[in-house]
Amino acid sequence: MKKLMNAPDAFVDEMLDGLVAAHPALAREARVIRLAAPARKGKVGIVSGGGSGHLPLFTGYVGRGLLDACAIGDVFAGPSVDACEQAIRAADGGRGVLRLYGNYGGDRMNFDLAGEMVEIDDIETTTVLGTDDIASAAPAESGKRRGVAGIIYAYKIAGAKADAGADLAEVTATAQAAVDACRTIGVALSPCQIPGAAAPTFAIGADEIEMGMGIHGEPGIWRDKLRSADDVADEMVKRLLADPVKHASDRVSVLVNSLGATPLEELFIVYRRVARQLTKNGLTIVRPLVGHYVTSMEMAGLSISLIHLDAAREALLAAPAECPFWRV
Amino acid sequence: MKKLMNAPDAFVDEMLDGLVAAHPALAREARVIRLAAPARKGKVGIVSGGGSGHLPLFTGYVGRGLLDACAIGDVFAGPSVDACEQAIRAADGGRGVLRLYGNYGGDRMNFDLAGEMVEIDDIETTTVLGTDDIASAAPAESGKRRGVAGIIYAYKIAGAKADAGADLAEVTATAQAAVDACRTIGVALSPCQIPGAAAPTFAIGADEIEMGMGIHGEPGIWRDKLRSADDVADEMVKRLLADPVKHASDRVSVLVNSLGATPLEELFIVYRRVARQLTKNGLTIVRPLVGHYVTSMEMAGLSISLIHLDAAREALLAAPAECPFWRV
Amino acid sequence: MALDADDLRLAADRARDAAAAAHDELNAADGRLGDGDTGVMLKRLFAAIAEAAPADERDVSKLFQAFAKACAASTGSSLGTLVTVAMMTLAKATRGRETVPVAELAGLLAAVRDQMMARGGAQLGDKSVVDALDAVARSLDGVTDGAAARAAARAAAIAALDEFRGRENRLGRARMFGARTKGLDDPGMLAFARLLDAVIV
Amino acid sequence: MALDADDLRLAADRARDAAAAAHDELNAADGRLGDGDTGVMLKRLFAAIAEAAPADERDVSKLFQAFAKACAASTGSSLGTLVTVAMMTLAKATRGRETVPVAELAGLLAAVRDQMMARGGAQLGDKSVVDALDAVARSLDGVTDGAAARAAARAAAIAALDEFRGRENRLGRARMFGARTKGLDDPGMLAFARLLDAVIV
Ligand SMILES: Nc1ncnc2c1ncn2[C@@H]1O[C@H](COP(=O)(O)OP(=O)(O)O)[C@@H](O)[C@H]1O
Ligand SMILES: Nc1ncnc2c1ncn2[C@@H]1O[C@H](COP(=O)(O)OP(=O)(O)O)[C@@H](O)[C@H]1O
Ligand SMILES: [Mg+2]
Ligand SMILES: [Mg+2]
Ligand SMILES: [Mg+2]
Ligand SMILES: [Mg+2]
Repeated sequence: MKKLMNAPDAFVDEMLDGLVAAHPALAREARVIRLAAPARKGKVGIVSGGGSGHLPLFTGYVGRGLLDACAIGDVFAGPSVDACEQAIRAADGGRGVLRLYGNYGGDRMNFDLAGEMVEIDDIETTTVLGTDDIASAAPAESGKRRGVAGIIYAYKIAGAKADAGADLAEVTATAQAAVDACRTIGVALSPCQIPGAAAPTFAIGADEIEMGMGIHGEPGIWRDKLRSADDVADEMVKRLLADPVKHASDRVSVLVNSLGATPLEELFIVYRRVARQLTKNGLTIVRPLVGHYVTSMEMAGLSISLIHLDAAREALLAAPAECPFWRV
Repeated sequence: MKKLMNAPDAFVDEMLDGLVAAHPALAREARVIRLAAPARKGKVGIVSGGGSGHLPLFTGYVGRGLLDACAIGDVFAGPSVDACEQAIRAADGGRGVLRLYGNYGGDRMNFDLAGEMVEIDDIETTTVLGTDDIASAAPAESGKRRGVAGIIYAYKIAGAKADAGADLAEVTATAQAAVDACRTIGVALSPCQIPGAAAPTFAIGADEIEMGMGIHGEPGIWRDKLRSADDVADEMVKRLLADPVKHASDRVSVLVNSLGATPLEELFIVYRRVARQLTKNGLTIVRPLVGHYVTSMEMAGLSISLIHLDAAREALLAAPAECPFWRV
Repeated sequence: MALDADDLRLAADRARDAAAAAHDELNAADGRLGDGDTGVMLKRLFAAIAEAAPADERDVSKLFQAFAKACAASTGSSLGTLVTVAMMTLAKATRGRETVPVAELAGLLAAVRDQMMARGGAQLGDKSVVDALDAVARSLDGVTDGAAARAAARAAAIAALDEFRGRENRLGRARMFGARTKGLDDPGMLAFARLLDAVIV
Repeated sequence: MALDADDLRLAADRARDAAAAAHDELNAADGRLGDGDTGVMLKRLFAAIAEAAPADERDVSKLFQAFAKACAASTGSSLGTLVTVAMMTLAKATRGRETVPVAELAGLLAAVRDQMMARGGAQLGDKSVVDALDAVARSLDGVTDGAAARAAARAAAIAALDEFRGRENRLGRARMFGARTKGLDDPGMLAFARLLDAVIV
């Protein structure tokens, strides 16, 4: 697993430098990426964060109608407490800040600690955790599920709500409802390697696929010989549809997301089948997304995220937004 | 090299089905992707085409202010004469059609034959060939150079010119000037595999990099042990700047493009250095592009394209445009 | 001696089988100095050609037209397009004819060669399918007998391979490999030899 | 017997060296049931902690505060943040003090354990660093002598590893590996044992 990089220790900082150099709408403060323009007064702020190595997640979703700031850690390691605190402060426009990030132990502790630190300055914060990965816990324990690619739907929907002037409680409820309505499952075909690490994050046979594997190589549901794209897509859709959702709708958006090395060609082959199966199940697809939205560097594989839309969520999904990697 | 696909023979058709299913602004007719809306009367049409396996190229650049239609072949094989003809007809709005594609033998013959076939119906056509890959021939033989990632600048600039109502001669001259002002060089770290092929397109050592390799694995300038990102970027920039350009400018745009498996993180690390070196050389960077713009499926590596901008080209680059993978 | 529509249909079937049989060999040859797809492309192309042959047609030109149409629809590779060019050239040159005398083959192949050069920009000596065609066209000069034509053509195609093997490719992708192409057969020349061998059994 | 600021500075240096020495072992342990970064993270973290120790400070709480600050700036991993929590807890509990009697260690470690559980949501028995802390805290109950404390703590940390090795991890990433974690040391518990061993030399 070759990398075009300099010192492994410089990987994240050099990457962030490049990101803001290429995207002048973003600014960097240590391990925080925020909108270059100061926080909009009177708008509820939204921050996210997590480990590096998932671009466009997390920092690539800072933009108008999406995130206001993002705390970013080393590759696959959570952001520091300081970074979380800084991000919250950067996002604060006086009406409170929603912390919207994936359900990982370290990240939760750090964002919680950071939230306590900004309380001193009367910055009100709330938390919504991305918990969309259905392979990471049974429906009964859905609160234990990891957050993966589906979180970008929550970014977009909550971001539009905040952009429209809603208050912190409303933005928080909207984000929570988006998370609740969203399900993701992934498959992995090959691992990635953390810069400087001696070996890839996991080993997998040259002809194997793992269903349900997590974006850091967390073990999945089964591992077996690679199957056809249609078979894989069918099983993924079946698992997504079988997972109970409180307010299911017949209008959905779907994200077919590359984990890194899997090219667009394969995503479209899979999307074709996914669209057919969803339609067969009586669902109407709205604003599908196919591409590299949440990756694990050079990992091969893909994830499928499905979000049920009520009228409000559908309108928020369609609202204008703009960040380096997504524009509506 | 695992692929999420069904039968190799169905790879391209299923991919195209998925592409148009996900992007309703595009329509498919056999091996042609065109705007779903009929060709705009009175606008010069622009068509491109080439082999599959390079998404977003070629078909992903069909859109307002870019391409009107695209003829697409099997993976790494040119489009058929019929597809080229169909694409030209689809793009025809009564003011002629520019054929704008990469300088590959088969593609050239096919587009030429297709051009003769539409002459019968008085569709006027012109040709501009992408020839940006400086590693593929010496400056003295620049007409023999292959077209690679830099062609998207020509799409954008010529597309904006056509959108503004220019005639065929003007659009053609604008495209040719864009090609003349653009230089690309690539490095490859790992190969890709054609669906159904027994082996990858080339072999390369686990610790090797090849400078100047082509997007189908055409041999490059040197092959050696992997070097640091900064060293690689420095050499690429040096080679780009050393290549003579007729109307050099101190305003340039630059595209740091992943060939597939190389993640955004590494692109930004390289961009950071490229930006520094260009600035050091007195150049001002306008609208840089960093991402997956022209790939070779799961190949690892990247290319850097540099285009010199005069005031007209800079304005055309900034003009509104919209396709599935690029929006201005 | 002359060829008619039935000969052409038979040739198309044989070419299809020969292309399928040579699939691996041609892919391997192209893999050494190109993108390794000559075999897969020709197999598909000649299957399409054989499929396209109209069963009851007597007009030789119409057969070549049908072949050309099938090519135009089903290939985009350099060699495939040269086959398209060949079929179009032959269709034009045989308009309204039901037979083609052996004595005309040399001229027809020379016309095909010239059209390929005009379309593809190859020069004689570049080590491409054009050189194989050239050698065979010249070998048929003045030959009127079927058996003699078969022997001459076969010998010329093999001789061309032998003659060019040690030289450098100066065309297309293979050009990039420079001196490394010395000692290797050009896949297009090899394909031509294999197909010829089958077609003229 | 009591600990003072110099003891803490020395402990910080030793922890730094121990974390560096255990780098590979901890990465490997974490690689078996997590993301393989425990070693690299702790090495970096304890280097930052040692670096942050104010040279002339006598107030033990101020030292812990400096450690906590360094942690908050330099780590985001679960275990790293638990170290941050530990330092913050210790800073609060020793406010204004220049010495900490050995007799208070049991209570301090128990407070750290409780804060970690409150923050991280671990239960006793989940097989995490919390279980190691719990064992050591309990082993120090009623111990007032330095040498006795060292012996008891060391023995307790090892005993905890032995006791938990055969059990399943029920927390974080490791939870996903289920029964496969039986027979493996939890990287956090292992790290705690290694650091403790060095710190209390
Ligand atoms: N411009 C050309 N003129 C003559 N022959 C050509 C030309 N380009 C390619 N060829 C022939 O085609 C062969 C390669 O065929 P193929 O592999 O099908 O094409 P591609 O390069 O498109 O993959 C070469 O070996 C050569 O003989
Ligand atoms: N919520 C938690 N509560 C207690 N201990 C935890 C918790 N999460 C992780 N740990 C401890 O941290 C160790 C893993 O540390 P590390 O590899 O640095 O974290 P990460 O999982 O973020 O990569 C585990 O072995 C466990 O002992
Ligand atoms: Mg970690
Ligand atoms: Mg080819
Ligand atoms: Mg080829
Ligand atoms: Mg870990």
